Amino acid sequence: MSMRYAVITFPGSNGEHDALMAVELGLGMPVEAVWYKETSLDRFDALLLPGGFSYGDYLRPGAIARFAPIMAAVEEFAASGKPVLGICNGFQVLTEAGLLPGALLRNQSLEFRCAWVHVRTETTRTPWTAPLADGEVLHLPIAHGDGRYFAEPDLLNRLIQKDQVVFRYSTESGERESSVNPNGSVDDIAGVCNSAGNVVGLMPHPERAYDTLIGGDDGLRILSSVLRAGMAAASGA
Amino acid sequence: MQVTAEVLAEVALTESEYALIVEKLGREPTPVELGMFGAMWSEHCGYKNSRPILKRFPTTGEHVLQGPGENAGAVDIGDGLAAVFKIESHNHPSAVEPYQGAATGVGGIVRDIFTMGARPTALLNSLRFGPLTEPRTRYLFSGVVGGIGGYGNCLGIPTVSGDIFFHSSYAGNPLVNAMCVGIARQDQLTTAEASGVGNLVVLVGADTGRDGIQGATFASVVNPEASHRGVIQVGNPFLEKLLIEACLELLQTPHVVAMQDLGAAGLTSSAVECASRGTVGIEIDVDKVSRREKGMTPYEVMLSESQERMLVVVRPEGLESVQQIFEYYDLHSDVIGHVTDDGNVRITSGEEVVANVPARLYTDECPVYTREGVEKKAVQTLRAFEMSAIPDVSAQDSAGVLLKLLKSPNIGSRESVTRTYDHTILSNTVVAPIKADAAVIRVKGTGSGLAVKTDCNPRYCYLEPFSGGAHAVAEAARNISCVGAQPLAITNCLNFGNPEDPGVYYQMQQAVDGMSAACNALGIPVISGNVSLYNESGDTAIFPTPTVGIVGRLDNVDRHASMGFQGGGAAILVGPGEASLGASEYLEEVHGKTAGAPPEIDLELEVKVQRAVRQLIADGLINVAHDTSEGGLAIALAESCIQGRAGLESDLGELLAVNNQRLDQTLFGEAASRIIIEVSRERESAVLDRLHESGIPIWRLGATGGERFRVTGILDVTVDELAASWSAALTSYREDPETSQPVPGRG
Amino acid sequence: MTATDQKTKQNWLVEVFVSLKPAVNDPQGLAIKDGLHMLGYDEVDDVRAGKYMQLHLSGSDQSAVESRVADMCEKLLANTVIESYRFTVQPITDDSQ
Amino acid sequence: MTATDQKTKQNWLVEVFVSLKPAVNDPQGLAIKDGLHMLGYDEVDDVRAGKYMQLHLSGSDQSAVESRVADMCEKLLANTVIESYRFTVQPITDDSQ
Ligand SMILES: Nc1ncnc2c1ncn2[C@@H]1O[C@H](COP(=O)(O)OP(=O)(O)O)[C@@H](O)[C@H]1O
Ligand SMILES: [Mg+2]
Repeated sequence: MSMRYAVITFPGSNGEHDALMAVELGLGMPVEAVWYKETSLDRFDALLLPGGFSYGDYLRPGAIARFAPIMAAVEEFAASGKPVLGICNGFQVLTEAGLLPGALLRNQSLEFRCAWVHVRTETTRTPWTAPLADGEVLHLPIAHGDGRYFAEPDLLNRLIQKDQVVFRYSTESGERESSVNPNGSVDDIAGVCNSAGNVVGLMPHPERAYDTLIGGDDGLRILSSVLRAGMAAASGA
Repeated sequence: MQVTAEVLAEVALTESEYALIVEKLGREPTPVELGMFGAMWSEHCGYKNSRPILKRFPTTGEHVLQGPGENAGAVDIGDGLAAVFKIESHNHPSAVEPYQGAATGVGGIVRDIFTMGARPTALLNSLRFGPLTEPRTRYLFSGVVGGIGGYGNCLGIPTVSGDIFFHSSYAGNPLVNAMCVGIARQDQLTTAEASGVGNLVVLVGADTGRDGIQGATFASVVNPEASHRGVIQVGNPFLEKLLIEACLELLQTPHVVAMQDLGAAGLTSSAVECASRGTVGIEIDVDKVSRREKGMTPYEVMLSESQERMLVVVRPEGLESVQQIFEYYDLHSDVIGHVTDDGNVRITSGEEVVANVPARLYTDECPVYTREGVEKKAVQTLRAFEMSAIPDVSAQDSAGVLLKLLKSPNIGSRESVTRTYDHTILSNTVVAPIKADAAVIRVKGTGSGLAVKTDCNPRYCYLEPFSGGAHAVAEAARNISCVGAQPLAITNCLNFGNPEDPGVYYQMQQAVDGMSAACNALGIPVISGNVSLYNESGDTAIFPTPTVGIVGRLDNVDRHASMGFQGGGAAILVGPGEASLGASEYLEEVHGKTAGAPPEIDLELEVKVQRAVRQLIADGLINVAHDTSEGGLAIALAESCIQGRAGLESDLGELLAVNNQRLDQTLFGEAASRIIIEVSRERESAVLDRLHESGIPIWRLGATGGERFRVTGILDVTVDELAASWSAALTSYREDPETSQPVPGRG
Repeated sequence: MTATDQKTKQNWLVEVFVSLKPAVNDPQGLAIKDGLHMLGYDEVDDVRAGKYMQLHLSGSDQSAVESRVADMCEKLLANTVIESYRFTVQPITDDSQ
Repeated sequence: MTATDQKTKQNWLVEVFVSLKPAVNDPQGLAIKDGLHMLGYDEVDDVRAGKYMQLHLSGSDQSAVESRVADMCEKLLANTVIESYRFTVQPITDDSQ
């Protein structure tokens, strides 16, 4: 089973390199960077929106990028049910674009925070988490200044009820504890999905965790999930 | 034109320098020419006080691909690749506006690296501040750290290493030195030599504003706040990221003849240097330069230090493809001139010629001052301080002293700083900041790795500059060896006070000689660097600070070491047993004395110790190593305990014996050429045999493991206690309402 | 844009103020308040931090400009999930320029 | 502070506007302008980005409040090396609270 990944690159993105490497070296899958001025994504099976500072994160992270020409194709891709993963700044772009619920605010500490954290898998209903075990804990790096997930109480309840919380910050053994929430996210949320489940956004960086030499390879568990999900779809068809 | 003292002060030229300009030109300079001379003949661009001293550095060696003279130096790292690196100061701008000063310092050094055709791959920062107890220091510190992170994080270049030191001599004049390491294919290394008459000069990037006019001049005078009149430069890392991608792509095409960043002295220095390196002329029409503001004069355009701009010399037939690449990245570019054959830098404003001077007058003919250095009596007196006047620490107090030192700003954890720097991006970071003496990054696709670090102990340099210079190089190299890498070359930033002061000039000469001696002994050439003088406030000069930035190579990046004890092995001290309290952190922190001579350094032994440890790591026999530096043996051991969350059960009887039974000297005395290693039980005898053979002194300190750091009969503390003190060093003032203070404008 | 349009257009200064909605926790505002207290300004009870933008633009009349700016705010200048905005519009006379 | 002081104090809403000085490079403003152009708002000629703060504080009279706030701006709220500020002060009546 082979899938072609796209890495959507905006001016100011800086995680595209890692995303390309993770897919190419970590998964051995074909992958291509797609510059924001392009308008078609027909040739791809999965999209990654990488981290970085699109448009300098000026105004609000992701605010300007969401209007980039490629975004119409991203919306179409998402609507067709194919898998889309927004990482860090990519997550911010997707919330700004309304493809994911909620918003990402300045870290509670007001500081940029670079660290390795643990996240607990809260749902396996998305193509990006399908092969994971419920509650599986992953070790991933974070590196962001605006990662505090926010949803108003009503929305938060809805997200929980509809199983749209994908990852929560946790201890190594999977306990929730406020001391390991690195940015003050509401309900320790590290990642969410849309109601269909095919669009996922998360603050940690799976694309920087594809090799034990650089600290771990848990990121591949996420990035490779769509391969299995894709296989199921292919065999089901 | 009326050349008054005021006009000369504006451009920081002396009357005799002005007379020299008139003589060389055979006429009076125009105002634009005078401004350009002021910038080019400043210390920052012209090195007029430091050139003769810099000549003393060894600059060649088997790995050197590019020595000093280009935008950055380059060394061979195998596989057809080069490591390209340089360090640069942004001290004066950071004293005025710490966030933007530091941010634009990072932006500047990164441009130096990709100008060479290298992809910027790692950033380092070497910082010096006054005491954290002062509100102004805390303002500068948080601003500078914020600026470094803000810029580097946005560019997506990991900031992986550095060093920080606090001392009152920096209170009014902090030091912000930024280093960048890039990786290039050797066959794609580029230079900044303009050539080819008729080739086009293209300016790309930000529009030009009145930013930092005369910044280079302003970096070359005492008291920057009073003399700085230009507009503070505000960096735009977003734009720089686009420039990096566009320029690296451009260099893949055959259209580019030369590339030069605009740094200090803006368009002036980049045009002059491009022309002078290529021994050609350049003509520029300032009217073609896109402006951010209305009404700018040719003088202002030529001397603006607006950030995020690059000068590219392009073959005319390639212009269209070059412009397409810029457009792809949304970059604005202007053709502002062309290469000529007369060797002159001719500046026009439309039809009018506003400056026309041979390029070499700005560069080669810059006056050089060789001065007389004389050591200050006061320093001699301090150095002669008798240690016997200091009472030894009692066994009972030793734990308290250890915890106090661990919590001191020069020793304690830098984690509160490094966690604000993205150090995992680019997925190369094998050994992260704090975890070891140097950071290790892998070189993708090769199996090899690079180790990087900056270093300098300014107290040593103050008390004995020759020794301090040698220590700076040796310690930097030792840090590299501690992770298992072979040091390849260094870059350096010479931060000193006013060179016209004989005491300061003496420091410079001696420090450079000391550095050179260590470079020669260790076989490490100097391939690039930067000079920052006039670092004074009031009439106090900073401690002499010849910062060393070093790059080493690991053949096999899997075989590396870090500092945390793993437990279940033996801790061994490799190197001399005798330490010295002279110039130590202990003497300053505990007894309030900056005194004594720095420890002696036996460069031959240094070479042997480093080689032996490197070899043990390369052969896979050990993977824990840590050198002893500020705070001495006890601090180094405590750090290894903290990092590995493992204790140590040790006996220091033998070491006490060689330290006159002085406990303070044994625990907290400092010495060169010392590395602590941890070796597993199975490998202990093999490792000891090897070390014995090499004739290096070794000392078995004890067994690692457990939850306590214990020295028989002397001290006993839990690793948790050690960690708690160490972790609080740079943040404890925040909890104290007396000393915590907010940062203006950054609420 | 036709020549007649051109003639009727004039320049406007628009000031946009964006603030976090009351329900959104504002650590920056808190930090500023703490900073002010540390400096001895104990009279400050509450601080909210937001954004301020000055736009220069051309438009034919006040209400047309207002409706365009409202659009800009809705689409880009504010994220209405977390922020609220208001703005003022004033013509720039030649003297004031 | 004595009980009598307390009585004469009242509450104020202070709005502080901080902007970069005119000659200072404003990358954020430039990016917002480009963003607006991307959305088709070509009429926007210039954008400058700044900060907006709302302070609630107590004070005895307008001029005393103004002088305190000017101090706060100089010391903390603005970085006067690159920024300028202005502010408005208005009493909060019980109705308006
Ligand atoms: N400003 C900084 N930025 C990044 N890393 C830093 C900085 N300062 C110190 N470090 C890291 O902290 C660790 C300890 O540094 P330092 O105290 O300078 O060590 P040493 O005493 O061996 O010179 C190293 O890993 C170093 O790279
Ligand atoms: Mg060290």
